[in-house]
This record gives sequence, C-alpha cells and structure tokens, in this order.
Amino acid sequence: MNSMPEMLTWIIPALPLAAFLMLLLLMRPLKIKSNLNGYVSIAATAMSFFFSTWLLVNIVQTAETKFIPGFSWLSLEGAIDIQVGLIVDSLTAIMLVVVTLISLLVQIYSLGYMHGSKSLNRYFAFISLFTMAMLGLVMADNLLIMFMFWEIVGLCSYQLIGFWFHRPPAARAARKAFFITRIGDFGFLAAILLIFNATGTFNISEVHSLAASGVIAGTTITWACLGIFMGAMGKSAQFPLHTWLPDAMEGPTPVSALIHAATMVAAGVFLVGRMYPLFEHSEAALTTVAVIGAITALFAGTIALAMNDIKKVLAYSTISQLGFMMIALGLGSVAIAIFHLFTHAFFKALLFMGAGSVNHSTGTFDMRKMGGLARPMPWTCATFVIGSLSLAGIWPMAGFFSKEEILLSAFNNHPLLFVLAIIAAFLTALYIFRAVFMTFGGQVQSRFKPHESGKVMVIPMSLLAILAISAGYFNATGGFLKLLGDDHTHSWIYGIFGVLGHPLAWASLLIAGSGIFLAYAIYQRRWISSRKIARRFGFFYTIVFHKYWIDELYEKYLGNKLLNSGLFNLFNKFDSKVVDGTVDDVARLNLNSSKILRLVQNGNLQTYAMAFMIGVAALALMVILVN
Amino acid sequence: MGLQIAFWVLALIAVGSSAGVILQKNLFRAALLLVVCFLASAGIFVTLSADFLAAVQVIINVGAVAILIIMSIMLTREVTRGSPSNRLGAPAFVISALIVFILVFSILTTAWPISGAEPAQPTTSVLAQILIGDPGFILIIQMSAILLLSTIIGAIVLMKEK
Amino acid sequence: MAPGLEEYLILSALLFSIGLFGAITKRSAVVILICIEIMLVAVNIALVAFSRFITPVELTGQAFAVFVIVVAAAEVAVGLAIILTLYRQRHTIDTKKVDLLKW
Amino acid sequence: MGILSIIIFLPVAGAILIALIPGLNARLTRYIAMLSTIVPFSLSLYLFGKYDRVLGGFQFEEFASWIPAINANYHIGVDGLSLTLIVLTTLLAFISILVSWKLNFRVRAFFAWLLVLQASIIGVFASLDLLLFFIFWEIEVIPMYFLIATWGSGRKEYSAMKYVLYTLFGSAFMMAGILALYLTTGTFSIPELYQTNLGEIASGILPLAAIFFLFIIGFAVKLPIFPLHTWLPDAHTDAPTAASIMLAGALIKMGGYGIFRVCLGLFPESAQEFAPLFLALAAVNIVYGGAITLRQTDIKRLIAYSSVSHMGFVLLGLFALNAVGLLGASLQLISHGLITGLLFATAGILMHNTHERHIRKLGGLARQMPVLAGIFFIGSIGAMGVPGTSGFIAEINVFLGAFSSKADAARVFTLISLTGILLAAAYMLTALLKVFFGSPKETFNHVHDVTRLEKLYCAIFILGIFAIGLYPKIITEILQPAIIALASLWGG
Repeated sequence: MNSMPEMLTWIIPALPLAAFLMLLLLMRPLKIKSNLNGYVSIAATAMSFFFSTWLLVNIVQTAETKFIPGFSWLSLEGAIDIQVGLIVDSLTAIMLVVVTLISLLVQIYSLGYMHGSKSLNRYFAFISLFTMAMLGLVMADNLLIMFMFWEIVGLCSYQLIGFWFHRPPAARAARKAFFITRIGDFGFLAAILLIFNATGTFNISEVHSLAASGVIAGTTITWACLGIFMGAMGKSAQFPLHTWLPDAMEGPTPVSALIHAATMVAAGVFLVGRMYPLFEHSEAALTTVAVIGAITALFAGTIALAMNDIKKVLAYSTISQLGFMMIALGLGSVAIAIFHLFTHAFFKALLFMGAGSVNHSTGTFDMRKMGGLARPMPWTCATFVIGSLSLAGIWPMAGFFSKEEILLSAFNNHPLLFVLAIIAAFLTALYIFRAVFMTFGGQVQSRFKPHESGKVMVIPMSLLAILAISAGYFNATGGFLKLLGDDHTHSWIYGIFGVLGHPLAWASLLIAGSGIFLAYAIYQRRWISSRKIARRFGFFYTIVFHKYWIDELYEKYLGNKLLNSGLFNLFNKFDSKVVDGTVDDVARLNLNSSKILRLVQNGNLQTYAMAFMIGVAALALMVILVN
Repeated sequence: MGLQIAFWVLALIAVGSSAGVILQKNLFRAALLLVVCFLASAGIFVTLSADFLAAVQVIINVGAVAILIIMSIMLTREVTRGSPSNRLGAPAFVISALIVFILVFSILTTAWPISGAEPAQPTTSVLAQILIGDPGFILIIQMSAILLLSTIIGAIVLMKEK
Repeated sequence: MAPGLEEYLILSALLFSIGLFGAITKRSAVVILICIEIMLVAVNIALVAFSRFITPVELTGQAFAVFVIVVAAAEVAVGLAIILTLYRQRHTIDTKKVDLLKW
Repeated sequence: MGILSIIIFLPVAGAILIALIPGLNARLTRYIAMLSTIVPFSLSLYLFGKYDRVLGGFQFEEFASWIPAINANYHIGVDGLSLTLIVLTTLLAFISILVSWKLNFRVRAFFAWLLVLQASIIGVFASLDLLLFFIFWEIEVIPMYFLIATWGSGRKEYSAMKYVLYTLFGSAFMMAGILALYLTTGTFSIPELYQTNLGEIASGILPLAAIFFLFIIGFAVKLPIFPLHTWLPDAHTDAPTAASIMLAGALIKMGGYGIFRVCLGLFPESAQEFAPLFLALAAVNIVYGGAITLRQTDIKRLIAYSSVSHMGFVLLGLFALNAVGLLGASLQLISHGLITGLLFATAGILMHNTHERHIRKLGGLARQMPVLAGIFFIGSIGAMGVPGTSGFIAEINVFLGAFSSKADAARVFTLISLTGILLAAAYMLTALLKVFFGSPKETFNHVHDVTRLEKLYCAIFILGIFAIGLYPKIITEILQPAIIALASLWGG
C-alpha cells in the first residue's frame, strides 16, 4: 500500500471533531432529521478508521517513528513555547486502530441500543468528541497537549455517564467519575510541572532523550514517574482510585463498552507506555506500578465475585484486567501490556455489548433476575461465551495469548507477583463464568419475554467475537510485540501451538479451567449451594460484598465527615465568624464608640463654641511653646 | 497726659460695663450696659484719632444695634426671667482666662513694627480714598451692600407671619 | 506718656475674653448676642489700634473696622430676627431648651 | 481628543444624557445606554487590532497638563495588558446593558450608574498618572454603592456599605502609598517612575518596602486577598445581576492589574523579598476559598466564593515573578472575567425564571431548561479549568510559572494550590448536580428556558471562553511585550 501523506494524519482526529461540531451546532439550525445524527458520526469514525488502518500498515512496513510538525499553540518569547505536533509510531498506530474500530462498532451498536432515546444528538456528539480526544491523546507529541486531551476525554466520560442526568444515581456517578479521575490528574499535572521545570520542554521525545542523557535523573524522575502513574491510576481505575468505574456503569451500556472498557480506561496504560523511557530510569516507580497493578488485579477480581449486577461484574473485571496490564508495565514490557490492552479492548467491549443486549431484551442488569437466556438469544449467548473464554484466557482465544505473556513475564521476574497474578486469573475465570451461567443458564424467569436483539446490534457483536478469537494471532509470529520493541520472532505455528508446550501454559489453562468448572458446579448444576459458600466464608463474603467498604470510607468518612462537614465546614465557620466577624466587630466597635462619642454633640452651640475655643487655645499654646 | 487719663478711664468703663453685662441679672440693664460699652469704645476710637469710626460707632452701634436689641428684649418679654447661666461657667472661665493669658503673653512678647508717623487727621478723606478710591476696597463695599440687602430680605422673610 | 499699642491690645483682649465668657455661659439668646457684640467691639479696638500705631497714614485697619461694623450690624439684624422667630414658635429663647442640632 | 479618551468618556456622556434629558422613557434610555457601551467596545476592539505588538510599551498615549502645581497630568495610554482588560470591560459593560434590558425599576438611574461605573473602570486601566489612577479608582465606589443598595436583593444596604467601607479602607492605604511615592520622586507619572530606579533613591520619606505594602493593601482589598475578602461574597450575592457581572468580571481585575502595574513594576526588589508571603496567601486563597465554596447553598454566593479561589490563581501567578507566571495571571484575569461573567449571567437568568436561589430547593432543571443547563455546564467547565476553555490555559500557565519560581517554598505552595483544581471540580460539579441534574421537580414545570436575547449574550461569553482556550495567541501576543518587559526585572 502506498505510504500515507503526512498531512493526512491530521484528518484522523479532525473527522470526529467535525462530526461533533456538526452534530452540536448544525443539526438543529439546518433542520436535519434527528435520526440521521448517528450516521454522521459513524461516517466520520469510519473514515478515521480507514486512515488509521492505512497508517498502521505503513508503520508495519517501515517501522519508523514519524514526527509531524504542527503549529505553535502558545508561546512567550524566551519563556515557553508549546508546539502542537503529532507523533506517529507503532504504539500510536495500534491505539488509533483500536480506538477507531471500537468506536465505530459501538456507534453502530448504539443505533440499535439507543433507538428511541431522547437527545441522541448529544449522545453521538459526545461520542464523536470522545473519539477525537482519544485519538488526539494517543497522537500528541507534547505532554501538555496530551494532558488537555486527557482531560477532555474525562469530560466526555462525565457527560456520557450522566447522559440520563435525570436519574440521580447516574448524575452522581458522573460527578464521582470526573472527580476521582481528577485526583489522578492532580498527580499527572504535578508531574508535568516537575518535568517542565527540570527540562523546559513539554515535547515527549525531547523529554525522553533528556532522560536518556541523564539531564533529569534521580528523585526528579522518580517523582515525575509517580505523578504520571497517579494520573494513570485515576484514568485506569487502579486501586485506590478505582471506585468511580463501577459507578460509571450507570451510563448507557455502549458508552461503558467504548469508554469504560476498551479505550479511555486503557489510556492510563497507554500513558505509562508512552512515558516508559522515563520509567526505565526509576526502579522505584516501576516497582510501584507492578505492585499496584497486582493488588488491583486481585482485589477487583474478588469483588467481581460478589456482584449481582452484570455490568458491575464486567466493571470490576475491567479494573482487574487493567491491573494485569500494569503488572506487565511494571515488569518492564510495554509491548506485552499494549498487547493485552489490544486483545482486552475487543473481548471486553464484546462482553459489555452482550450485557447491553441482554438488558435490551430483559430490561435489567440484575443477574439474579435473569437465567435461561441462551435459547431465546443465541447470538448474544454465543458471542458472550466467546468473550468470556477469551477473558478467562482459554486457548486459542485472544485473551490466552496476551495473558500468557504477562504470566510468563511475571514468572520469570517476580515470583510473588506471579502468584498474585495467577490467583487473579483463577478469579477471572470464576467470576466471568458465574456471570455466564447466571445469565444464560438455568430457566427463563416467567415475567420476561426475552428476544434476540436486532441485526444492528448483533453484527458488531459478531465482528468483535471474531476479533476476540483472532486478535491474539496478530502476534503469532511475535510480530506484534516486535513492532512495539520486544524482539522474539518465531514461526506462526510455534506462536499458536508451540506455546502449549510450555508447562506454564498448562498451569494457567488448568487454573482457568478449574475456575470455569467451579462456576459450572455452583451456578449451573448447583452441586454446591452458593448460599452455603457465602455462609461458610461469611466474613470474607461480607467484606467483598461491601467492596471492602472503600466507597464508604471515601464518601462517608473522608469526603463527608473529614472534609466537607469537617474541615470545610470549619473553614466556612471560620470565615463567617472570625474573618468576617472581625470586620463586623470593627464596624460595631465604631458604631458603639460613636454612640458614646455622639453625646458630645449635645446640640448646644455654646458647647461647640467652647470646644472650638479650647482648640484655639491649645493651638496657640502649641505655637507659643514651640517658639 | 490727657490722652492717657482718657484712655484709662474709658478702658475702665468699657471693661466694667462689659463685665456688668455678664453679671447683670436684669436683661434690660445688660442691654443698657452694652450701650455704655459701645460709647466707651467710641471714646477709645477718639483716643486713637479715629474720629470717623467713633462717629460711626455711636451712630450705628449705639443708635441702631443697641436699640434693636432693647426692642427685641421687650418683644420677647424675657426680662422677667433674668439672665441665667448654664453649667459651663467654670470651664468657660478657665478658657477665657487662658485666652487672655495667651493673648497678653503674645502681645507683650511680640516686637510690633510701630510706625512713628503722625496719624492722618482728619481720617474721613483718607478713609474715603481707601474705601472707594482706585486701589481700594470698592468691590467689598459693593458686596457689603449685597450683604445688607440680603440681610434685610432675610430678616423680613424670617419675621413674616406664616 | 500716651498709651501704647500694647495697652490697647490688652484692653481688646480683656473685652474679647469677657465677651467670650458671656457668649459661652449665658442661656439667654439675646445676652449671647450682646456678648458677641462686645467681642466685635474688642476686635474693632484692636484693628483701630493697629491702624493707629502700625499704619497711621494708610488707615487700612480702620477700613477693616468699617467692614466689621457693617457685618456686625447685619448679624444683629438676622440674629434678632431668628431669636424672635424662635420665640414666636417655642415661647422661649433659652438655649438649653432649643437644642435642635442635637443628633 | 484621542480614541482612548472617547472610550473613557463616551459612557459618561451617555450617563449625563440619560440623567439630564427630562422625561426620557425607559426604551430610549436603554438604547442610549447600549449605544454608549457598544461604541466604546468597538473602538477598543479597533485599538486592540491596531496595537503594535512588536513595539510594545505604552501606546495611544494622550497627555494634557492637569494640575501643574503638583505635576499631575491627564496622562493616559495602554499596553497589552491594560488594553485587553479594557476590551474585557467594555464587552462586559455592553453585556450588562443587555442583561438588564428588562429591568423596569428606576431605569434611568440604573443605566446612568452602570455607565459611570464602566467609565471609571476603564479609566483605572488607562491611567498612566497615579493621581488620575487613584481618582478613577475612587469614583468607581459611588456607582457600585448605588447599584447594590438600590437594585440589589437580600441585605443589600449592608453589603453596599460594607463594599464601600472596605474599598475606602484599602484606598486610604493606597493614597498614602501614592503620596509617599510622590514625595520621594516628585512625579505621579507611571512611565517616568518606570524609568527611575527607586532602589537608588536613598532618602524616601518611607522605606520602599513600606510603600510597597501600602499599595498592596489597597489592591489586596480589590483582588481580594485573604483575609480582606469578606466583602466580596456579600457584595456579589446581593448585587443585581448586571452589577455582579461588572463586579466579578471587571472590577476585581483592578486589583490584579494594580499589583501588576504598580507593586511589581515599581518595587521589584520588595516583590521578590515578600514573594513567599504572597505565594502562601495565594495558596490560602485558592484552597480556603475553594473549600468554603463547597459549603455554599446560595447559587450566587457559591459563584462569588469561587471568585475568591480563582483570584488566588492570579496572585500565585503574579508573585511567581517570571514571564510564564505573569502570563498565566494576566490570562486568568481575562478568563475569569468571561467565565464568572457567564456564570453570574446564568445564575441571574436562573433566579429570574425560577424565583429561587437556594441550591437545595432547585434540582432537575436540565429537563425544564436544557439550554440554560448547557450554558451553565460550559461556564462550569471553564471554572474547573477543563482544556479548551480559557480557564485551563490560564491556570496551567500560573502553575507552570509558580512551580518554576525562584522564591522560597514556591513549589510547596504550588502543589497546595494544585488541589484547587480538585476543589473547583468538586464545587462546580456539585452545583451542576444539585441544580440541573436529578429528577425534575414539578414546581418548575412551567419555568421557561433562555430567551433569544439571553442566548445572544451567553453566546458572546462562550465564544470568548473557547476562543482564548483554543487559540490563546489572540491575546498572548498582545500581552507578550508587557510581560517580557516586566519579567526582565527579575531576569526573565
């Protein structure tokens, strides 16, 4: 294929932006029919997808990093100069394709899922804006510009979670999501300040080369990396900033699939990957990334076991999988992390769409009210199972290959992390098949009349199902990882079948299989009563069911008791009683003293005359005494 | 010598009569003592060879002002109440004494640029020159006229029965 | 020996203070007016004395004294008019009872 | 008479016209008022385009002898910062007229005072003579007093009086500072004082640092800086909408401008010496102000307290004492004018249409007033400093500048101030949530949404917010010479 003209790179984010502007500003004034709005954004995204693929093919062929210069956005002579430019390397190109593809499929899916909903204009507009910002985020060659897109992505997430703003939980979840990710952004911004202060530039490649040449080093780098990672923790919902993601499920399901499963939450992983040359110079930062990742993977996996809302299960699963990616990053491999991001994007988006499809037909997300949906919804069931197998890491699904790489890497580098990861993998298989069996197995509950969703929803799901199976094969020869810098090429036969020769692969398959079997035993066959288990492990169950009380800790104690009605209330009282009180007191003092002093003004002119004469005498005396 | 005697006598009368004004309980008598004071001051003007002014003093102050005051005393029928004092007596006395002291002190300690020239006699033409002559106070004279006019109008307005 | 400037000025000072004392302490508005007249006379004496001893030829001081008399006359006229109006409305000219300027 | 003088005095002429023509009806009054704001606005835009960005310095200067005895002159002129602020002021004045279009209580007096207010604020920004500066500074108090006390709400007399007393308190110190400076140097002229190295003048009547503090107290009241800020919530809350817009949008900018022009420009050494103190105060403003904002239940009071927090960013940027910080502070002055102007305008519409100002009693309005909700949302993201809005570009520059400041502990204060973005998100999102989101309430079912006129002026604000936020160069280029010149006092 011909190499793509450089200027065309700009068109990739420009198209969704144009769609956004058109939807928001032109649809109503031009009286365009509102059912066309989805097609506007789908067309734009499709074109972007086309250009992204073209770009990726180019990159695969040439394997070079291109810097596309832009324009000066803000400059102040001798003090600051912010150049907007694009960086196009393999990392970017892969992300572009993932984002545009998922966005495209999700929008098509939305046509069916959101059909009949009000203000679809706003919905598609913000999806377009989100796509634009996400594309900008992965292409930016400048930390500050990246941060800008980072924030805009968060804003779109806020808007879309709160799409049904008239539902109080949705509105609250939107606020929570924006606020908690902003705590992470606090760290990111601090890191940017630190980096700018140390290097005087925002340009990512310049920062990398300065770090390589040792201009910034030591604690500066560690702090900068920790700051950046804090940003990543916020966006990628890593412990302890994870609480917003489950709540974000209040948003429309396609939004969850796009933003809260495949793309935006993976932006944290991307960010660490992008800034990896900095992390390389700080052992402490890398260890932190790995440890946080492992804790999150395990911790979210346990919570997912106890959730009854299918979307919540998927949300905690996402958190857990993002933890896996962080482990990979912390262990030193960007390539593996991005590989897992790549496969995860497909199967998790698929799972969310499946959940959406189920909801579309039953009107609920509560798995206790579902059951037996396999028969009435065959396509949904089949694709959901494929996604689940992929998530659980069963050969030959995509998830197997990427997860295997992570486990292998942990096994080679850090036994403790490996143990944590393998437990998390077991939990993954258990909770996802718990969801599968609760939803699709058993009997249909009588009050529902479930039916298969329309083609417009099934087709994107089927496409994703294909990808959930096949995405792993992109690395069959090690090519995917090689593209991202890891060099272990081998033949495709080895890539697909040879891995099974490794004992670790069998171990992990065994673990995953036992997870699935356990789920089958409990939720399908009911050999073991789930109630009994809950009672047996009562203590553990309570903890998990209450999500370790972290939400309560944050909202009730930290947020409300300590800060809002504690410290801030104190400030407020201080302000009105002490600061303003002092002012009022000074005024009152004046008023009161003048109440006394005004008695002097008795209205008798003679008294005034005398006072006047006293003054004259005093002045005269003064003059005399001075002379 | 005669001048000296005249001054001291007149000074004594002036001070005495004005002290009388304050001490006198009877309003009517106080007004009469004011006339005495005016007359004494006219005499003092004579000792200062200010003949015109002495005449003016007698005509205006004694002839008009004092009469006006006496008439108003009669109109207000305040004679019966006497001339009571308020409670500011003691501090007013101290202040007045202090002011006398300060004035006397500064009068005595100042070196006055006394001119030895003989005073102009008679003063009328010189005064006329200075009041309405060329480099003179003609503007102020005219403004005095306005002042008096407005005084008349003001007094009439104030006194008009509503 | 003829009396000098100082004697006249001291006389003026005495009269002035007496007038001042009266003006401050008396309660009857008419008496206060009388006392103010005394103060004006005292000032006139000082002015004429200065005129006699410092500018005996030009007589500037006497010219001032003329104006003082004019103003004094006007003041008495208005003052008495006010007193009479006051009396007409309040049936008193006791300053203790007319403290309209009080806050 | 130059264009700058016309910009200053045309509103005065309009005010006189409105006040003196007997029997003027309300309709004509509005049109006269609009004419006497829109012409200055166009003229200031013209100057904005014409300002020579390469040459820099004071341009469009006008000079006339005023009081020769004390060497005070009618000397006006603008540099990039003051010109931009003048454009902002004239714009806000124009919008204030539109905002008050439907007012029908003592219309003539209202518009006359509004025009006088505008003229005095522009005068402050244009003056190059300290005495003239001071006079304009003082004149502004009078119209504001009447605007709040007559057309306000709540405890309006109290708030108006508090505002006056606070301002006079500050300007008394400022007057002392101006006199001390005059007695030391013998001139009121700001350009001349820039040429003089005050540090070399050995025998002032006061030490330089003392004069610096006299000035800064005056400016601190206006900005406002903790603990002199408590007039602001009262005045903003009780003022009529148009006055709130002028107050928050243009008037408190005088404080920041004064610090920039006088305190930093004339006393670089003192500024450097006391920079840590003011950085600390800035951090207090931001965090403390933001924390209090979270506790507010009155929509206008909430916006007012958020101003305290946002003005802390101005202070932080100014006392970073470097080019980036100064740029950030200048941008924040302008950006805050637009954003808070928009927020007050929407709060005004909200209160007018729903007759309710307590956040707890509002709720779910996005259903009944979708357009207003959208506009308020845009104002909120501006206040939160979301990229794309002018708030972001201003705040990021403030942080960058303050973080690289050479002052002691500057980094600590910057990091503390950084929590301001969290607080801003918390209070703005909470306000959005409680006012517009959640289940719609039946009581507001018949509330009507934004009218066409209201849409128009909100659109002007929004356009400004995004224009600066997306392409800041439209104002950074004009600001550049002034900022570079000032920053060079501390070596760049």
